[in-house]
Amino acid sequence: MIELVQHFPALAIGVPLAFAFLLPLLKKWRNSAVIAALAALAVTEFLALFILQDVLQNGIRIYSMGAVVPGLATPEQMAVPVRILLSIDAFSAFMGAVAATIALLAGIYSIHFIRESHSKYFSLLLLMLAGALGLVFTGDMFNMFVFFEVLSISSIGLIAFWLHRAEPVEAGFKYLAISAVASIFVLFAVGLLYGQHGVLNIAGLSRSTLLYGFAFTDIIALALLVCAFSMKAGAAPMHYWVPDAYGEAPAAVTAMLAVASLASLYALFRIAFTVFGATPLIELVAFAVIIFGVLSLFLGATMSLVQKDLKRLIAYAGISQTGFILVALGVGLAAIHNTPLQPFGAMAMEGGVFHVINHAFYEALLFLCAGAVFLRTGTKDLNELGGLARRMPFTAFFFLIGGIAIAGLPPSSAFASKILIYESVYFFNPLIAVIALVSSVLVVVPMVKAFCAIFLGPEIGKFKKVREVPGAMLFTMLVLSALVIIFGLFPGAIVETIVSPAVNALLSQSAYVGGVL
Amino acid sequence: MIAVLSQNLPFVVSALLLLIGMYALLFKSNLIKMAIGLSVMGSAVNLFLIALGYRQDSIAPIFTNAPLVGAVNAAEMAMPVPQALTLTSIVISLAVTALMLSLAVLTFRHTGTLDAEKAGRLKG
Amino acid sequence: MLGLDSIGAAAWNPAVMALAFLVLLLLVLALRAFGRGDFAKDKLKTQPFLSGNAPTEKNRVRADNFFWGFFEALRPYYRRASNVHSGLLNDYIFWFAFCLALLLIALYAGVSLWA
Amino acid sequence: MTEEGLSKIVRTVALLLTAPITVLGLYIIAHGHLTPGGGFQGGTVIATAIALMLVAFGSKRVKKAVGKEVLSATESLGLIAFIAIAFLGMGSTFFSNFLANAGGLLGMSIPSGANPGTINSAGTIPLMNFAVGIEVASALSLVLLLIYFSGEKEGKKGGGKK
Repeated sequence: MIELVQHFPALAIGVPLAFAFLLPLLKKWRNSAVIAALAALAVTEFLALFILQDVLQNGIRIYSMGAVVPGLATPEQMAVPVRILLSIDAFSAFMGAVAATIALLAGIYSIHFIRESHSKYFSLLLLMLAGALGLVFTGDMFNMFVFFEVLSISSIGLIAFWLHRAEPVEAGFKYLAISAVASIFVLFAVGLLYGQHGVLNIAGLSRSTLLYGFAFTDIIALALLVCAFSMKAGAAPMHYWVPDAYGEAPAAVTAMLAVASLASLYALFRIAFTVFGATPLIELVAFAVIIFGVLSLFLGATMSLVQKDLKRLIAYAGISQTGFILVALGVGLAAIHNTPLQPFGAMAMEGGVFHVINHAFYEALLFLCAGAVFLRTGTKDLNELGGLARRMPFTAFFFLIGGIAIAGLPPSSAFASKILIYESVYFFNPLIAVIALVSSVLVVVPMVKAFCAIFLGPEIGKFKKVREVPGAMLFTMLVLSALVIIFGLFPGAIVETIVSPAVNALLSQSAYVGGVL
Repeated sequence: MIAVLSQNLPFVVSALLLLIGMYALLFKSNLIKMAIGLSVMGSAVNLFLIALGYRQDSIAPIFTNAPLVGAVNAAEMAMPVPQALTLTSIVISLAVTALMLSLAVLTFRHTGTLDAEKAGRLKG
Repeated sequence: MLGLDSIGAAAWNPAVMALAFLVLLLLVLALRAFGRGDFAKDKLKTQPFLSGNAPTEKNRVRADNFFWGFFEALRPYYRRASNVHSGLLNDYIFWFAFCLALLLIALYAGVSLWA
Repeated sequence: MTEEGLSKIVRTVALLLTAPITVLGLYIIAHGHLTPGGGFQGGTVIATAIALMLVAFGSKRVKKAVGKEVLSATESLGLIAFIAIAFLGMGSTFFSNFLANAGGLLGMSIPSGANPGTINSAGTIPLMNFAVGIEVASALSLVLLLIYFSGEKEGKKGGGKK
């Protein structure tokens, strides 16, 4: 068992990848394809949770692809790592666990939600999971680019899954162009960093900036990386693709797309904190990130109010929640060289990282509820819906929990993370805290609107025969609501066990370098 | 100025190619032209990476051509890593182009136009 | 274990909140108990009331009409914000290029001023 | 493009050229570890043979000769072979080159110094090259076929992952 544990990082990426390639062969046998896909998702979830537990106990785990021993980062006579390296610290393992959990739930939900070409759908879903896990587990800039691209391309296949309508195709095209532009600039930045520092390894780059500071090319590379990853994370004012893509993708895919955005955020902060954390350059980046965050908060919350399409409404509300994460981690980034502010920065980051997991859960929950409504009624238009609480009581209840969570009301988990953000950001700059608070209140409004429009009101004739969705779909929503409520009731325990280690992993650049090299 | 430009000609060209690609993406509303713009941008990055790995008077980075350890005046090799990056990037840009063209074809079939302004339905 | 460690600005303890919720619930139930038990059961007064008429399928508040006054007051802002989201890919790319240019200039200027 | 394809001269020459193109592709794949080239490049060359056939013979006959199902299956098989070889290295690590310098098939060690190299070396790399070659050849042919047919009915598939 001890030996196998060493291989878990590679297996967590390899298993979904292998099954993604296997599924097209099972096209003829629908049930076996679904079972194989769910088995792969479950195994990956187990691996990701095990890695999280292992990393929390034993510190950074590295895996050198193709080496004689998994832990061999730098071969003999070499000063820098030459192989592709997976390096998993607490923050990576945290993100990996979130991604695997959402993917498993999305997979279970999709059994009934997707009616045709199961093998293609699950193959792409597994590929997406492999991309997300690779993106968060990798310790190599170029490998990060490759997995970023795998994630994007498989997402496009899923966004444009329903080809018989024009809108998903348009959304897919937009998402494809956006992610291609982002990845081209990422690759440019990777080239610049390689030319400047001579290594592609994140820990190697980090050591190089610790020793020699930054150069002119680093400024360009950092600006390119920050902009590209912010755009893929859906930060305003580069958020316009988000409602388009989220609105048109199948519901379970949208939950995974939210995870993909969070993985982009991971990449952004991994680079900002771990590679350039020691340079004075980082404070300027922090201000840029905070500005992106404040804009996202405000634009997302206000634009969410006027949406007529249910999924676009949730997508806009989600943008404002991404703003919370950006603001919190941006404040942490700004406080990194400012000794009196450091405790507040660390606390803001705790709130931000806690909000990452909460955001993934309630955003997924809301999108899954929206998908349930869409499955039974065939429409996402809020003006046409109404009175569904009589027919779909469970979905209504879960939607209510999701709405409470996204609005940041107690007892949901988002309340705990948001209060951490408010009170620490208040010490950094009261105005930002006020904007965050106001936009959080504003998000209540679209949720009330959506809930009333879909579930309350008189019964509508054409929805008289609507039934509750199948048990498997309800089960996934139940799990997510339970997680949201449990995390809200025991926030202290969650923050202590998984969030604080992740924050410490982000903050201590030298520990990362020491752990990997 | 001229000397700097001529010494760094590949990088200048790659920046120009990048700008051309951006121009297509910013100002052309035809979906195929956008795909062309993205391809040009991908080529710009490839050129940049190849130029990055080049050393003057260097030999190809092949294992059996490597000079013996400790050889005097051994010719330096070009850096192999950027070339590997370029190959991967070419593969990825091929996949992106193929997907983009097929989505453009699908858009045309649904809406009867390749003009993004006329085909667009998602806004607001 | 239950509460979050606080830095003095606020605190959140789910146990206290749950207790407060229970107390409030008891208060509400107590207030309700003061009422008359025989008051208009199964009559119109227990049904939801909306603008004089019971809502029907034809005559109900649609999603567009929620918070009508709010949107009416903020109409200029919403008109502008909706126009910015034109749905054109060119504009999406433009915002990326715009942010990238600003960030490059800001970083370069900041570093130059620093040195 | 008419259904019958181009003229008889073009069709004959295309048919004649297909064999050398395929052989060249295989050569590029097989020598991937010694000379510039490898699985992706060789696979692309093989797929150009399909492109040539499409242009010369028109869509119907090519569709009859190489089915979509077959190409899709071989694509998956190539990818599975690739990842299976990676998993076989799990004795030491994922992607570990367990055949190199081990003697026997593909396990010859290469002498240092200037020499043309031997094809019987590099361990799992040639095998992976072949896996990638099969995958890319079928995926790219599939993409070409689908884009070519897209005027008729459904067609879209993300090909060429790596």
